[in-house]
Amino acid sequence: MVSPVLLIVIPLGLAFCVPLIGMVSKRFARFVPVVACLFNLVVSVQLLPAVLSKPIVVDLGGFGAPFSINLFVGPVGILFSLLIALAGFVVSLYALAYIDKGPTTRYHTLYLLLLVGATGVVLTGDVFNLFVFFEILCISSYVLVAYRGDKDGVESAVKYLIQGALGSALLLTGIGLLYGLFGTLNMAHIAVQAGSADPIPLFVAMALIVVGLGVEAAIFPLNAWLPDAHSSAPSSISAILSGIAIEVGLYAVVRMVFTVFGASSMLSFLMFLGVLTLLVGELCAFAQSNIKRMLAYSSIGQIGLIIFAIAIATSGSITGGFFQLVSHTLSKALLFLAAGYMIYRSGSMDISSLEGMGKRMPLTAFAFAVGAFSLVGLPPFAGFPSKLLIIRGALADGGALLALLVGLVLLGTVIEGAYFFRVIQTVFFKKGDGETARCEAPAIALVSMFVLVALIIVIGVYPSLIIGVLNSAASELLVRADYIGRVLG
Amino acid sequence: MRSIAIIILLAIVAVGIGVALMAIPFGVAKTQVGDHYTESGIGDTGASNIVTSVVVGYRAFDTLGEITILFVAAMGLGAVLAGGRKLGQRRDVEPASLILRTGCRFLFPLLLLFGAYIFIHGHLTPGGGFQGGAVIASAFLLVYLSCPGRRVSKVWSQTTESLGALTFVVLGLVGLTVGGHYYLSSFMPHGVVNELFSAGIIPVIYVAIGLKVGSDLTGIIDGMMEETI
Amino acid sequence: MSFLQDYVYYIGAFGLVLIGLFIILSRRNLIKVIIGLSILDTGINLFLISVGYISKGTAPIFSKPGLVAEDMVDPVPQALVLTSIVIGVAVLALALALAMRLHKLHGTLDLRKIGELKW
Amino acid sequence: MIIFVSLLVLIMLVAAIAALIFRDLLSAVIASCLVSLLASILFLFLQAPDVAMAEASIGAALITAVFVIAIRRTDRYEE
Amino acid sequence: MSLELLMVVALGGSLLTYVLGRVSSRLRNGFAVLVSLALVAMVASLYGKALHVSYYEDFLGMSLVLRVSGLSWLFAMTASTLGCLSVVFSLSYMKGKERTSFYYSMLLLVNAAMLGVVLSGDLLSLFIFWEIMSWSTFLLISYNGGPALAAGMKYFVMSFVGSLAMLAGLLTVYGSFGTLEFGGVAAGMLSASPGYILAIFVLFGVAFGTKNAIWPFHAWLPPAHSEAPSPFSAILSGILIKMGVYGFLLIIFVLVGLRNFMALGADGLPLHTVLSIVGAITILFPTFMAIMQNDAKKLLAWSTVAQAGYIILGISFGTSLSVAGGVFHFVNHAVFKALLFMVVGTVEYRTKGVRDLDSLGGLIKKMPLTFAVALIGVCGLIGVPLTNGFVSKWLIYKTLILERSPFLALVALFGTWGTILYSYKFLHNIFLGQLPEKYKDLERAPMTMRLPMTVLSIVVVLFGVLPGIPLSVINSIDTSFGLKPLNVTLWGLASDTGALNTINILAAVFAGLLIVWLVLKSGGRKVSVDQADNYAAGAAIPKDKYQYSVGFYAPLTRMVAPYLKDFMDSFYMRLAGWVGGLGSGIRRIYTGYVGDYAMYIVLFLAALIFVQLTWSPW
Repeated sequence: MVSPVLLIVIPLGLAFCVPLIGMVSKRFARFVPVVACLFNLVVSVQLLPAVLSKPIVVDLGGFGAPFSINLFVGPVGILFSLLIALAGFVVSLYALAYIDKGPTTRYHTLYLLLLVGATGVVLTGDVFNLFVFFEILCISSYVLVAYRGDKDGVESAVKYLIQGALGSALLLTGIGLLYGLFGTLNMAHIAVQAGSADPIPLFVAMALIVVGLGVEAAIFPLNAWLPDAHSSAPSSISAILSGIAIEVGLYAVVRMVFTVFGASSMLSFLMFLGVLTLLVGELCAFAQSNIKRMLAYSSIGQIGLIIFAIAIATSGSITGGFFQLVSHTLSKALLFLAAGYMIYRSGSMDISSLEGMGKRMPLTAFAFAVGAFSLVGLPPFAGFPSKLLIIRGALADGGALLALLVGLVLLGTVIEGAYFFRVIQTVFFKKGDGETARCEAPAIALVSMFVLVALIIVIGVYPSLIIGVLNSAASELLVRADYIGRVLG
Repeated sequence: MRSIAIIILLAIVAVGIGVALMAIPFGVAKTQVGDHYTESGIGDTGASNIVTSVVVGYRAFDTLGEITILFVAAMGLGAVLAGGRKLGQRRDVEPASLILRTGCRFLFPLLLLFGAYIFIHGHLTPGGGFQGGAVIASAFLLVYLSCPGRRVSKVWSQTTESLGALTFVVLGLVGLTVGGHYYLSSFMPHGVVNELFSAGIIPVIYVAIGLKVGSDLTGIIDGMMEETI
Repeated sequence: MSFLQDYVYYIGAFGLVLIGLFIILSRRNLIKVIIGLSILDTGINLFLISVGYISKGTAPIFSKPGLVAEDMVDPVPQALVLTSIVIGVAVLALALALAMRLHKLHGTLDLRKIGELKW
Repeated sequence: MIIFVSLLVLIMLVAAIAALIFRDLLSAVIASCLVSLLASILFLFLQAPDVAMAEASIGAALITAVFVIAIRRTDRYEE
Repeated sequence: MSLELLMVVALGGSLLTYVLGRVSSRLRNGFAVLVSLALVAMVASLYGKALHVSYYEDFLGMSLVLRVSGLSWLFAMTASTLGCLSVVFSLSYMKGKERTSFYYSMLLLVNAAMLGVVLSGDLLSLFIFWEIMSWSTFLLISYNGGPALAAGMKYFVMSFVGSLAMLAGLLTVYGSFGTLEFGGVAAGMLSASPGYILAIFVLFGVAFGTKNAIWPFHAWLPPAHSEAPSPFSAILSGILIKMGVYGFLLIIFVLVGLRNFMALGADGLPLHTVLSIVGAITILFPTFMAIMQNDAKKLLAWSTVAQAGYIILGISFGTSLSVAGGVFHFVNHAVFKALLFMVVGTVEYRTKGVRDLDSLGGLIKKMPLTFAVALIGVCGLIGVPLTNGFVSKWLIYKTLILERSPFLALVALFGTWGTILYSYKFLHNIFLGQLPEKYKDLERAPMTMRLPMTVLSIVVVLFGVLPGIPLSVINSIDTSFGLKPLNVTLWGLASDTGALNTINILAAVFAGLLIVWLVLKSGGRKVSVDQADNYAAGAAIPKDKYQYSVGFYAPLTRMVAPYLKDFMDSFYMRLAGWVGGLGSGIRRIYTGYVGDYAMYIVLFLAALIFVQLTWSPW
């Protein structure tokens, strides 16, 4: 069996190779991320059955559990790494055609490193190691946001960087407090001791860590960087930021709250926060006229929904949360990719400039529509089972408070439906003035979009394909003792 | 008004952290992991500098991530500044005074040597790849300051960067296949403690790191200097 | 005196952290904010190192015979801080590069005036 | 000893506040460089020579150089 | 005939239609007609069968079931027939328009989704098809662009609110009973508490009521019906909104059970009374709205809302007579309203998109057949004897009288008077009066339009003369609900409280006609003079001065208009405005100054710490 560490190391090594290859041939360097993501995809799929039967703990260096850094490859980790590899693969295909200007070799290197950082965050079992990989993820996304070097891009990158650096600083302070309290950095080792620790210092450490990670996870009110960054980045990067980066941040928050701290008392607060994030995101998106900003705010809303679902902390709702995460990654990536070429062709990010795109680029517009339908949660697309699972999980509890929150969530969904369908109307049914010539996106970009379309429909119709992974992921989060036992032996 | 609000907020945060610090008394050993490192660090890795054995041994994976971050920063700096640069157009700054130039020419090899010394002896004395790399970068900084026209070859610095990082990755992979089947396991003989050629893969990695960090930081300075406004 | 003995490093460390935060929150100039980040980083590093300190400990290096492992200060925070310093320099360098680009594009570093992306 | 350390900490904090106050960015950078240098001395007192070296060479020297370059390319004074 | 095959044909046909459209439009048209015909045949062959298949064993732990019962057969049959006729009608209506492949494929998809809704055997697959129906309908409504966009948006938002309420309801049901199959749910409902049933009923009622456009959820319907392409308006008005009726029937009689349903609600104000009052409001207010409309399709749309009120009124009484009346009225309304929308579509097609009642007129001379079918349709709508509307309205009136609800009966009667007014306006302003000059060269409707209209008008008369045909089917539905069976004869209904026999009416009508003919015959010879043969001050009056169509019912309109504001609609619009305003307000927190953003981060941290230190809730 292959070692899961290859999921991180091989793409990392390839990323280091990209500049060297780029010196020889720039055209060739473009394909390295594709190869790396494909490799990760294959390895993740290969690891999947083994991981589902028993999580793999990888000891890096071979010094024994709390002493060396370890990777914990459980269902959650493998789910995320699959998702990262998949989204990364699709987006790197898209970027082959889309990224045609500027320092392309650097783009592909940084893109690959971003994915490595994300994979590292989700697989690691060590708090500080998580911080390190988190920084890889963040720093490469700062750069990629500014990749175009235009006014908006640099401005939003600077803002993103300041907020991200502030978050990282808080995170590091929190890790320092944790180390001071427990004298260890291994998640499982901390988790064992967390129960018996002094509650106040533990809470302060947790607050620092959750706030620090929450900046990347775009929890309200820490998400002010997101609309700027997602809207000014190149669309391929927006897709990855929206589809992967914030989800990974969310993963980190969830892992900390659930596994490391076991803070079940925080969950109801997180639930409220999730609903608040959802409503703020959807309301702001509703008032947007810039398509990418709208999509960015919608990501905030979706993250809120995922937080809400996971914070309910029943097996059903966490499964729903993870399902929503999967469907959000696929759909939002698709939306950004499709919007990317529509913006590229029309030359403006204003929604009204997309009029008539349904005729000028029908396939791209179709892909956009599928993404929007799925995100709104309409059958038979992937967003439907996830919404179903979340609401089923929330209502199964039967509490009046949860029912109220579900009502608010549904309200948010209605708002989301309204603004997405407004865009669909604009794209398909408004007669654009002037240009009517066909200008379809290039073939390779269409291939990448239609891979996502196919996945969205297949998952929407056969949710049982992934439900097994999601269920074990939910139980991994819920059963802390398993995690601890597996790592510490 | 704003300042007052900020002060109030920071005061709350300070109180919170202060309360938390009550549980972390200063100067008292509280660690379980650190004790193990100091006690068996030499046995496990063969480095007499325990910090080095932690950085490149126990927590080598962190270090791999760390050099990646530096790589990202150097790469990204180039990407960010590339947008504003027109090739072949450099500022013609009058060269620095003769004294400065001569002094730099004299100091430059010495600094390089010093940096190399630091990272080669990382497992024995304080210092290591990062410190050594920084010293090397400051050597280049001196050159840049004294002779603004001179530049390090992009190809070479890029190659050093990539190869240094690749060495790290590949060494880890070798460890995965031969030594104990752990990624980054110390598969080379530890040798005699406190000798230069000891501590298994640590010196090798530190040399790679030193070169890589040196060229990374040089690249960063280079990028900043080269930016034409 | 014993108060100083116990807390002076913590005070120094969190003093830096708070001053750094204050700079980030209150200053409008981007370079100043980046200076704030650098001070914040330094403060956190100092805090991490003081967490690992053991009274009357020695540096964790077996440089001469007669050193005992029990007396050594904790090496882990030192390793972490090494990493953190390098991360800090990476972020700061990137931030400064972005600041230079920003200045070129917007003609100012006043963050209040750089607010085209909003709402 | 502790008095000396306290003095260093005091100077360090004063330098940090100076960095906060100075309108001249170059002076502010020098002040923050001083902060780093003093921190690296404190690292030495805390028995962390490795870190002290790193902080001195990277935190104090290189970062300051990068700051100075950046300030030369942009505005020197805070508005 | 297996149900899965039927669904596969329906859904696959829609998909394939689009693909074929890429190849050749002629092929596609043929294929679309073929698919819709095949569906009619397949549904017809299901008559009287009781099938039950589980087509998807494990959808997130729930099994999806298709089944057919008498009720669903009736709805499926109506849906597929209307779908087929509408496809045929579209053949010429859509000629030369753009994006026709998309149109046909969506039309068939709506059709398939409706079949899916009525053939579903569990709530989840009902919901899935319901949603597919909603979004495909949205796409079709928006198809015309321009004002249709706002209409589509309104439709989508309201219907989405409804379906989400339904989702919440069905998941609550799943949470308590662990199954979503109708049988299991019904069994669970037997022992459920009234409060619980009421909550479920309200959640589902919002969904069904929105689709059925009963007051106060009607606001989407008038714009949607008037802006959609006319063949689709026929489907929309004829069958799609009746999915709400299906839903009500399902939840009242199949899931909750009549006995439970009648016991719901407060003591003085039981739920079924509330429902019938809502039905009455839905009759009264839209009727007057319809009278005031000057847009032919808007008029029909408001009339649809009003007629939906009759259906709800019928169902809410829960006696075998009233349910039969409601269900029969649904069938009838589907037939004549689809017919009328097709009439407007024909007119629109020939006059190049004119449907403003003020500027039409006199088309009887150009399109006699269209006028004839319109007359039949209008008679059905009013409920003139020997048309189908008469029978169903008779059943409803009879219920109201038997149940001693004079007030509701008065409202229903009032509604009928109003119906007469707007129906006449409709008929007159389009077909009677003067033919405007510009329509001199109008041709008669093309074959593919006349065919479906003729079929529908024949059905109107057939069901009016021989109500026993549909009533026997409806009677079997009644019995399957556990109601007392009616004594249905081919010519009507026999019961001890009063019988309906269309033979008598037929005889009376023929006798009346004979008398009228005799009277006319016996009168003196008439000289027919051209209407324009007319002078004022020595000059011929221009023909267009004789336009009677302008300002029809102007005095009445002046009288009632100030009191008849669709305040629910303006409420919804204001709500949407508030939401937009709220969004614009909230997004101001993203000020663009990064110092503020950093402040939020520290503020959040400080708030967490402060709360914990002060109250320590966590």
